Amino acid sequence: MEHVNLVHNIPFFSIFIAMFSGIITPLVKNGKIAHKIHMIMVLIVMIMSAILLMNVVKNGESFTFMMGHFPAPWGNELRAGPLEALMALTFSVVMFLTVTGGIEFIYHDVVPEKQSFYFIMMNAIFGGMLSLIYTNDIFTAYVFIEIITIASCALIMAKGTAQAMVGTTHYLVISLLGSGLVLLGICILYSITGHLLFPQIKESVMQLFQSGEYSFPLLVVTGFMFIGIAIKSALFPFHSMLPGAYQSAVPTSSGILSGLVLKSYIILGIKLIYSVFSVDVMLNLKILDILFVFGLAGMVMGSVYAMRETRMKRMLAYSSVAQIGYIYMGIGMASRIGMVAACFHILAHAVTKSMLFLCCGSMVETCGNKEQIYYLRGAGLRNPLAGIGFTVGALSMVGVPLFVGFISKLYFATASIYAPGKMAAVLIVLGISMILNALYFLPSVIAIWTPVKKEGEEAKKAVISPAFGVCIVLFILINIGMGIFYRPFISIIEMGISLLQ
Amino acid sequence: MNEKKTFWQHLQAWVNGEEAILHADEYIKKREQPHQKRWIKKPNMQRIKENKGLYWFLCVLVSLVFITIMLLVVSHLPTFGQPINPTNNEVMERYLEKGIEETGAINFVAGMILDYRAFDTFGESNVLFLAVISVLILLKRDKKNINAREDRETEEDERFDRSDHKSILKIGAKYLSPVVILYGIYVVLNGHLSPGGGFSGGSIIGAGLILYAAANGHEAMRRFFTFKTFTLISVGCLLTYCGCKSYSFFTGANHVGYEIPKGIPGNILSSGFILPLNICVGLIVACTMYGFYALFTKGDM
Amino acid sequence: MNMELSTIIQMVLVVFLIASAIGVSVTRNLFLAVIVFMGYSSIMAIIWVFLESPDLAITEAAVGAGVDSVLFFLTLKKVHALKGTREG
Amino acid sequence: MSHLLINYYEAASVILFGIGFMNLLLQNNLIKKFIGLNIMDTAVYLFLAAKGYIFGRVAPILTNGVIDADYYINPVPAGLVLTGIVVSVSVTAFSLALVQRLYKHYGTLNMDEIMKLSREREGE
Repeated sequence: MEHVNLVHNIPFFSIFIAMFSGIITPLVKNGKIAHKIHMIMVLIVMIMSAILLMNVVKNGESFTFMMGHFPAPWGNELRAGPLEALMALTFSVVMFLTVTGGIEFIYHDVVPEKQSFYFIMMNAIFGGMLSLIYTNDIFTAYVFIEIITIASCALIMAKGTAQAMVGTTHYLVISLLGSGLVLLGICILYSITGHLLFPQIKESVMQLFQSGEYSFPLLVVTGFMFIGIAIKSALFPFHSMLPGAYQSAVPTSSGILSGLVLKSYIILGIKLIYSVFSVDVMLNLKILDILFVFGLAGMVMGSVYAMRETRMKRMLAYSSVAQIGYIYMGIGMASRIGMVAACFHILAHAVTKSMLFLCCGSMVETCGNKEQIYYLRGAGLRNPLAGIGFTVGALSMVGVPLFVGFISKLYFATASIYAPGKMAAVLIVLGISMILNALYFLPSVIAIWTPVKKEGEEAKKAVISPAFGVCIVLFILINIGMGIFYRPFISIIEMGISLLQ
Repeated sequence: MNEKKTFWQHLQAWVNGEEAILHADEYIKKREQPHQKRWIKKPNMQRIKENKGLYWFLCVLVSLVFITIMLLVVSHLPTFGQPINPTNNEVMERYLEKGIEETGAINFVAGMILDYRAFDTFGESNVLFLAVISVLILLKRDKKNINAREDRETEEDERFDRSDHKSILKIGAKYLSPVVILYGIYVVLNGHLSPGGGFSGGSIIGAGLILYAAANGHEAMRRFFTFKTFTLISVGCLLTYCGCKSYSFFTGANHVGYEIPKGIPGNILSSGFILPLNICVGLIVACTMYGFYALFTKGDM
Repeated sequence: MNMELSTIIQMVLVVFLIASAIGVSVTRNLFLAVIVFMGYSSIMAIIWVFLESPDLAITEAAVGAGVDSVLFFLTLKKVHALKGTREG
Repeated sequence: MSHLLINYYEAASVILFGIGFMNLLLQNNLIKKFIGLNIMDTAVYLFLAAKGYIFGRVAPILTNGVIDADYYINPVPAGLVLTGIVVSVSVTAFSLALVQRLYKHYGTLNMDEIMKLSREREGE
């Protein structure tokens, strides 16, 4: 009997614990117990991911894990390295804080007998995201993409209002379009390479690329898969599903969907770039340039849409579109440092946007469920913690120093120096986008801190639950902490990307 | 332009600290105006959709371009049905040549999806489980999902179920549904020996249950199949599945533990975990299919 | 070009498949659309027998032509799109 | 062009995918939208299944005791398609349930009308 390396089992354990807790949840009828199960599960995964992260960083290694008795081209595989472990850790932290902080919204918006079902979806979506992070097999990725699609639709419509149903339908149709394209891409890729696992496909793709055989199918395949992933992660021209869905969903769901789910598809995309198609092929096929252009367009257009919006949740949704644009711009720069900036921005946006949605939900609740920014005037004074959280998030998104959003923008600007021919575009659009960000975030920040006097109605203080308070404080601390001590994150991401190649 | 100017003025105003409270109302109103103008100015999806002809033209164009590109791709793809194609490589050879020895299943497809690539299949049964839970969230009656008209219709349906109006269906179902269910069970149990397996057999069993329920009404069904049975069977089977697969993944990856006896290929009791897994999948699928039917007709189980 | 009989049959089936897909798209009657879609699934099952994949054929026949259609019909009934069941 | 005639399954599946795609985009009626989605999915499965076929070989189930890779067709696509069919039936059931729920709230199946009604209600 050989020595069992338990650390290498962590990816497998994380996925199976998440799935397992999803499966057993229907046995409990009570939403509170279901929440406890979920919380324990996420905590376990968080601890395990931290251990995994420490180990892989210490050893500077990445490893594959065989799912079953059969080695690579025959069986499924998982793969973990510093980047994957860091993402898993961040996702579990954000998941834990968002769900714990937003638990009151769930109890309030979801009917009691369906709360346990809501947590099944949470567990499943978490398992699905972990699988997308760790997977090393393209068809497994497709299956888990579908799991995430169904679960995220369920999270949106769990509120049960008519508006939520419309939002879900829109979201469902567009995401299914995306998964259809990904599936078609997988099929053509299989038919020209004959493999389903990343390393083997990469080998065949390199051979095909060098020999020039099947060059047109290869181009189309790459295009389809990245269009599919772009649709699923709401890159600019495909963003129309986001505002309706996020506006009508429970704030907790919106936070998870915007902060984490969109990012999990992008992480899959990054893995595909490095471990399947390789940067050289992608550059040669000009796919990265196209992503770069759409990223730039998204940065500007998302902000422009957000400026026109008067409802806060929709504004946040459009702001997500802009931030997704930043990430794609970083990916499109095709340099190592651009990719590092993109990965760091994934973390930054996950940490910030979830907090923004929670605070926004809390303030909307304080002001009698009116979403227009106009009605939210003075919300920050009546609900100070949510107001502070929103302000911190907004400043971070605008890119004020000390907050995490600043670091990623700094790195984007630095990366542009290493991207010949793209530098001017990056710097100009980055500047425009930051001004636009400030233009739509700052008025709403000022609005929520503006005292408002209304006759006949006294401004009552909001009652916030201790869980919400603790989570928002933690979010703020993480935000500032990552904004000041960003070095270790950058070095882990750099190590992870170099190991991914 | 006008909009931009006012925006700039307001920007100046609040930088100087004069504004934000006083004119906020007007400011919001002014921001709402371009919101309505937007439909005209921008090539918005909604605007195009209202203009039917253009929208049709665009969609047909996109689809035709798509089809053309794809036909070009197909003309570059490997020739249909040739043994030298890239798909027919060492992966397939091992599945076919060592499959029986390594999995014990005569049906290579069953061996492949339940042993070699079992993680995908685990995900797939989770998709099914999630779908039924989502349908449950959507359609189960609660205080946000109540409609007087629908209640009336359900009541009418139940009265119709109790009456003798559908004697042909009843007699047909009486003789047919046991046969259908029996065939489904056969397909499930022979999943590793013949075409079929957990999923197709489960759907057939589910179809038999649906037939029985359609003929005899939900009351008859509820005598032996309630929401509780459904939960217990689905969760139990998925847990068994999860347990079996975790065991084989863990032992496989770490090279520890006992090998599951494969039995003699061709026997019913052979091929390790594949038979129990097929039974689990079959039960899950049967319950799920019937669950879909019950939720779609009655909004309850 | 001399072709075997089975190739011709398969080509005819494929043509039927495309025809029924177009039929589903152009018909205005939802009931008809679902019926044609059932036919589409059955043809697909036959094609999979020709492609030597009996597993898929059984599954598609049970799911595409069976359960899927039941779900579609139940939905049509619920949304009052079926004639003779209940007035809308 | 003659290559397309030889690869007629792939060509047909691509056309079907296009038809399904068009339905998903064009149809206003939700039920037909989701039928289009189903057509799109099955088209991909047809493509994949055609990839596994090899002339003159038999289905991947042990026949006559022959254990030889040159005797059977490729079992991998069949397995993938099986998984795919399950996924697509789950998605279909989910989307139809959504259609029922939408009808309950808005009394119509037309997506444009639903969007219009939803905007009007939101404006109130």
